[in-house]
Amino acid sequence: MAGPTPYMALAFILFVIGATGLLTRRNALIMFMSVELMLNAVNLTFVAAGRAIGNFTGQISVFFVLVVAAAEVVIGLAIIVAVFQKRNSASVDELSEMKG
Amino acid sequence: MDLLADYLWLIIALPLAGAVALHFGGKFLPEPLPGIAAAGAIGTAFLIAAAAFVPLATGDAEPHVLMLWDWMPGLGAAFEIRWDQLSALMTLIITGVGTLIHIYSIGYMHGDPRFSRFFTYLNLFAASMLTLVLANNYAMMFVGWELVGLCSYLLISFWFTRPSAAAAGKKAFVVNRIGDFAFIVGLMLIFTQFGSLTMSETVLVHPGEVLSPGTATAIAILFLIGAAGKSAQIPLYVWLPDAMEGPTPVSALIHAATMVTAGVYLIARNAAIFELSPVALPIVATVGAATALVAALIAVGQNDIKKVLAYSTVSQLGYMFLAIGSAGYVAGVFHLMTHAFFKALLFLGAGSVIHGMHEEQDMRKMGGLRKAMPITHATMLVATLAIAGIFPFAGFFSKDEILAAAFANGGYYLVLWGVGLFTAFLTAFYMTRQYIMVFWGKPRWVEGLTPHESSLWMTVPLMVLAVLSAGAGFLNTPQLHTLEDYLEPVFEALNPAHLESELPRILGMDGLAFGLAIVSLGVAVIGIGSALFVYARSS
Amino acid sequence: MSDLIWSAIAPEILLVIVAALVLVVEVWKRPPLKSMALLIGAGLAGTWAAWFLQFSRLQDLVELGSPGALAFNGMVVSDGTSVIAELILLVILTLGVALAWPMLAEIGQRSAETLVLMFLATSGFMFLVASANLVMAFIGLEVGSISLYVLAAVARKSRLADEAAMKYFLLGSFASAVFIYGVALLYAGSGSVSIDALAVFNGRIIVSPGVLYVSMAMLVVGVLFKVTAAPFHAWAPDVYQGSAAGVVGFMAASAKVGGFVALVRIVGITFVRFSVDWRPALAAIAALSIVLGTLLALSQTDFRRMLAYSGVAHAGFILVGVAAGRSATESILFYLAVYTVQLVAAFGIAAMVSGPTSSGSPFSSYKGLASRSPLMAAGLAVTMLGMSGMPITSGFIGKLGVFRSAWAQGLEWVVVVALVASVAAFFFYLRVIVDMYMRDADEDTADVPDEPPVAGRLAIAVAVVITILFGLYPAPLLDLIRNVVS
Amino acid sequence: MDFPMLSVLILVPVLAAVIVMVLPANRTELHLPVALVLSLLPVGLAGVLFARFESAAGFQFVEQAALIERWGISWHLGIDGIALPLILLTTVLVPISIAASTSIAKSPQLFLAMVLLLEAGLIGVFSALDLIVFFVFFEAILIPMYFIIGIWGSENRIYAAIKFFLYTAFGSALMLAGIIALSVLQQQKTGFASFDYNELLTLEIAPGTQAWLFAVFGIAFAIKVPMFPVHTWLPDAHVQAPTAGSVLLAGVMLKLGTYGFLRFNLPLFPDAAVKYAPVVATLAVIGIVYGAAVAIVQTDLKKLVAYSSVSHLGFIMLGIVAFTQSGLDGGVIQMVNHGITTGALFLLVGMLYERRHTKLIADFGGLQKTMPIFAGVFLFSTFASIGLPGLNGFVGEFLVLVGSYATRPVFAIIATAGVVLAAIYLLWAYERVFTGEPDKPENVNVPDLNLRETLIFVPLIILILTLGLYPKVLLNRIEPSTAAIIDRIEATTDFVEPTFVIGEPSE
Repeated sequence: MAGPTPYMALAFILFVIGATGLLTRRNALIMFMSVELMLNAVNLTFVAAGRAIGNFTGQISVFFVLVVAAAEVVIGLAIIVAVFQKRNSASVDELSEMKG
Repeated sequence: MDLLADYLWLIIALPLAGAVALHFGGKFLPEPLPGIAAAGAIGTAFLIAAAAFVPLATGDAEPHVLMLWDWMPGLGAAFEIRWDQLSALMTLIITGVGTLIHIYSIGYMHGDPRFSRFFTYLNLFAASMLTLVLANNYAMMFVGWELVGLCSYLLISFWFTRPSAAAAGKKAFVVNRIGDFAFIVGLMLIFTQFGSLTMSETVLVHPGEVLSPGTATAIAILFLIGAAGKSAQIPLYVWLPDAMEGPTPVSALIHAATMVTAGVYLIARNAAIFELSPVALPIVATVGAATALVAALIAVGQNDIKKVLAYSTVSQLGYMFLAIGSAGYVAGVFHLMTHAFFKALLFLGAGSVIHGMHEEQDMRKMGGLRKAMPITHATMLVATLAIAGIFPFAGFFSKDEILAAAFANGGYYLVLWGVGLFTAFLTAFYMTRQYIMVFWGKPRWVEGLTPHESSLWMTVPLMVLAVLSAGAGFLNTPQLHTLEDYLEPVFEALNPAHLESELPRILGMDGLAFGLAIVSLGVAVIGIGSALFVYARSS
Repeated sequence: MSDLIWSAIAPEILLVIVAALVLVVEVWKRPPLKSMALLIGAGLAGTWAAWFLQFSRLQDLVELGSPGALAFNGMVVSDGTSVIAELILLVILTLGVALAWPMLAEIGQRSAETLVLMFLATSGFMFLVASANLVMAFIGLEVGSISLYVLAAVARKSRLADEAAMKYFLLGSFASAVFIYGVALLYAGSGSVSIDALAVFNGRIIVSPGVLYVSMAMLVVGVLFKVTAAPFHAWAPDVYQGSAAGVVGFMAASAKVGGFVALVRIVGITFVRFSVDWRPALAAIAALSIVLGTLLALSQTDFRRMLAYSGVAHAGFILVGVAAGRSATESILFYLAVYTVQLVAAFGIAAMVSGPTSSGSPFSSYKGLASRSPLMAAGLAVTMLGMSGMPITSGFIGKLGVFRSAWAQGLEWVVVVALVASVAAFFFYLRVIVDMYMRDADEDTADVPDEPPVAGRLAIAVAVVITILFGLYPAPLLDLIRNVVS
Repeated sequence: MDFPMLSVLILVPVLAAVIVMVLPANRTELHLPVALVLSLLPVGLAGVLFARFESAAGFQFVEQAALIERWGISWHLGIDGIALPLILLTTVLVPISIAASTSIAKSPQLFLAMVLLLEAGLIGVFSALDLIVFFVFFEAILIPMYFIIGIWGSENRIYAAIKFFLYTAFGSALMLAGIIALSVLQQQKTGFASFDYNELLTLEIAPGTQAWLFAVFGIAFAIKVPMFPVHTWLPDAHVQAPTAGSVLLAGVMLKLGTYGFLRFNLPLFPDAAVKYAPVVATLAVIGIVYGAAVAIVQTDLKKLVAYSSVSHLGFIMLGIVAFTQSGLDGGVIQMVNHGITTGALFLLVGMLYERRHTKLIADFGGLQKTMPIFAGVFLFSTFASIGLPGLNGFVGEFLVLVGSYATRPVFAIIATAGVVLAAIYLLWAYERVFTGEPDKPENVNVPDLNLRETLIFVPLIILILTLGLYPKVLLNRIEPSTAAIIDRIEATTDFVEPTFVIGEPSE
């Protein structure tokens, strides 16, 4: 059986993709999805490492992360919807009334 | 035996108290009370000084130092009074002439809205000058030194609403300060060398125990610059002519009896240090001679009655410097005294003229005043003869001694003697010129002016001074050297090694002294004669 | 497991319970705000009592020579750091509620939610500061952060509030993701997510040692985002300006306390073996934060943005202490205590000046405040001086402690940079004072009520007392901290 | 411990400030009298200090209590002969400043409270023997002064206040680095932390370290003094400050710098002090001449007095780095003297401003005729400032000059030139303002000093004369302390104070 390295490498790639997406995209929804991607990369890392190490900490942790992610989804979507209602757009570029 | 020894401080305190009292209370007193009070204060000081002077002069009392209080202990600076022959003599001159000037001022300042303030300043001035000469401590001396500067500032700019008066006062103070700069540096040197600012025996008599000749030269030069500031020597004389902006009694006080003599006094007091230096005395003499000549030359061309006297003062101070630079200390002090008499007289006389002419100062607009102002005329004549050096008036003796002292040193000093002689000629010339322009010839007054003789307040001091100007010379004739004997304790230890010959006391014994006297008298006569020739004819 | 020490999490639990109660009561009775105050007051009092319970237990432990106790199977720890941090959070919450009250009255039905969120956020951050396990820490962090995202948007009338919430949410979740990825990598490296994972590490590295370094960087960066250290501060000005005025002080302060205590634990316990590696990096970040925060604060025209940038600089100052290592812990806690209280008060006064639901608080509103409301002006002036680190204020003592430790640890250059920057910082702190005291009101100036409401006065008084009293005589607070933090 | 005199002395003005603040705001007629009466209490206390002070080296009225024990910070107060005169000066100048502040219209309570707080801070600075306590007071007094300038100043007050604040705060920041470094050094050498002055005195610091510590302390104090070239805040601050602010700023606050040099730079870093004294002396002399030269060309009367301070403070610095008894004594006493005379001058300029609403010299002229008493007091103060012997200014300057001549003759001689320049700029100003006919119509009817204003000057004039004629009252108390500083420098470096013994030739 292959070691954890390939899984972790994949997780790393996912995480970087997520981070890049968050930092470069301008649509709030896509940015939000990027966060989710990052969290899932974390989950993958936990699981892969946990399996290699042989304790359950990693897998248990995943549950917590999932729960937190779910909470974030709720709040995040609510905020995005609220913004969208007011401005008919979910682009962060339009969220630039504050400067300084 | 000397009951007054512990009360000498009163000499300073009385005029000072007068100043303070008049400053705060003077404006409540009607004229002439403030003036009388002020004159009383300084007159009493004169009496005390005289009473303390008598035992000193007769040898019943020794010179002594009266410690008043510690000032800056770290520097050995204290308020201590030195009562010796020199300071006693100076005190008498200051208080004596000062009293006369005070009295005179009562008449002169009549009607001035700041009548009492004027006497405040006069009293303060006298106190300052007395502080200067009575100090036994360089720091205290500097107090007086600066305070006379302050008072000259206050008095010269007394009529402060005249911008020229205010500027002249400031100029006097600032130029004096330049001299003070050197004086302070000199004091620093004194302190670093002697470790104290007290005028101990070491400093005054045997500075050679501590000082190297080089350091002595440095101190001497610095003191000379300081003295030049106060005594209006080249190049710091510029303030004095401007200072004529002050009321005329001020000119008499500052330029005859007190402030300007401070420099002479300083050098005489520190003669030992000057003698230690190989070059200091010749420099002093040269500065003196040069000043005497230059000022006399300028005086010839003046038309303002006070300006003539101002430059004459500068010139005569040059004489005193020449005397001291020639190690003729007694001659210098002697001339200081006689000059105090006749120059005070001249200024006060001029003041009387100005007063009588209703503030006219231009001699070209005078003339023929001898009838209108007989007393002034007579006293002025005495003074003119005295300053010109005509036997037997006071100036003759003192000037003669100076020239003799210069001559006696020989060598380079012969040049200075020549200069002095020529200056004597000039002095006689311009003084006669002034006398003629003011008192003889046809009146050239402005229309409608009626000159009048001054009040008794003014004429009495004139007469007293005239007597002194006429007779004071006999204090120290070549045969009758009273003053010389009196001052001997102060100067006896001095013996400038680098000056060629002995001091010419013995000159009196042989014909040379007599010859010199004849020469200087002759020069004076020629001066008077040429002035008569030039001016008496034209008027 | 016999280590169910409930007292260790008593305040947190109570806060959650009160929050739940409030929600229930709100839905059930819709009571007026005044009655709600009773419940909230009781809840706060209870939480304070719980904290005292926890504190006295800890004192007993300390007297027995123990630094603290692990509880719940090593999930939470009750030690000096956590107890003091919880105290600070509790003070912030109390002041925050008091200062938010005018806003609650204005936003009507959402007032209960606001209170709930504040309670929950506090409980989250309390869990964070008490966590002995990094996953636990993550949960605490998220409970706190997510509550704050919502709080930012609570004044929904303002367009800027939405914008602030959105930005806060996106960058906040990004930071959380980074943080938890760091935890995952640490787990991959050491096989444990305990906060002392590396301290008890047996040497078996699952992947490669490099993973630990990446993990360290991730954990630290994740927290640095939360505490607005440069260069991870970009969100802070917009959020502090745009969020609902009444709660923004609470938001800023509580997040900072939580974040910094977490950071202290992470670098001081988890990565203590690597201190040679992280110390220069942290020092550099500290210096960057100080310089950048100060420079950017100089050019602001809005008071709240200025406070945000000054917060960046303050993050730098505290990081100087973090970089100095464990010896600075007590100074950091002192610093946090006084700074966050001042921060809450400053934002609170801003809310009174510009309105409880306003977005932003331009400097022009402060002109002539001293003559219109001397109390508020004096409070704000004291607060500003405290933040600037002026001696006689506690801000000075805080800075002094931090700098002292850093200097002794060889970080002289950072201290010098910090000192110079703190002089430049006077510019913007004094600017407010200038506007309040030395200029007169003009047409730009907002209308301000003559005197602040009672709660506001109370909050100002607390801030002033803490600033001045602990500035002149800091011993009580320092002793309190020192007695439990060994 | 004995009765904590110094703490009480610090506390009384604070309480006074509180009392003034809680007076009813609408009873404006009460504010100033109450503040004035309360501000007389410290004068009495300081008088007790003065009377019970023994002329001996070492600190007296010492009190010590731990503040932050583990950091080594303690409430350690005590005064020696250097601090005592400055405390006296502070307590005397405060009531005078208050009495001169009747024209403050905008929130007078706050103003009076600020002045009183300033007083507390100043007393604290001069009595602190713990470096942190010192630093706290040193910095804290910026706040009231900042408010005084910024709120009650003239047109450009905000600019001046901020400039003043930042300049001095910058210096203090550097000094704080030095203080921290000292305590860290102490901890490394002895194992326990301390900011205590006496403890730190026992440290042996390597010359290299001394050099930079001297520099950071020195810069902080030099800004406060202010020495050339960091003096530029001073004219602005003075010109903009209200009268009381100027008086206290020039009278006392500037002395913090010179005091700091004496208290810290010399004893703590003797090696560096000896090494860098020429640098300090050079700057001091430049300050003397430069300050005077710039004062000459000023068109604003207040600015002129401000620049004269630059010049006068140069003398003090010169005296301090002379390392001779007279130099140090002169420096200390000149601090007091400058406070009195410049205080008087600022009061006068302020009163003139109240009457004419201008400070430009060109706007005046002939005022001696319209206000003779005023002119007299002005002239008196002017001469005190010029250094007329018999008045106080002379004593300090003269001691400094003679004292520094012993070790630095060239500097002393150049500095003496400042004496001449002082006469020029001050008398010229007097001439332009007071003499001549009052040709401008607005100068014809300027009211002279009233009774209150005259009374303000009475204590100052008495002090000017007393210190001018009998400075021993202070010198006695100053000397042991300054001697101790020189002893310390001699003990730790190879510097030897030149001695002057009568009869022995010295080079």
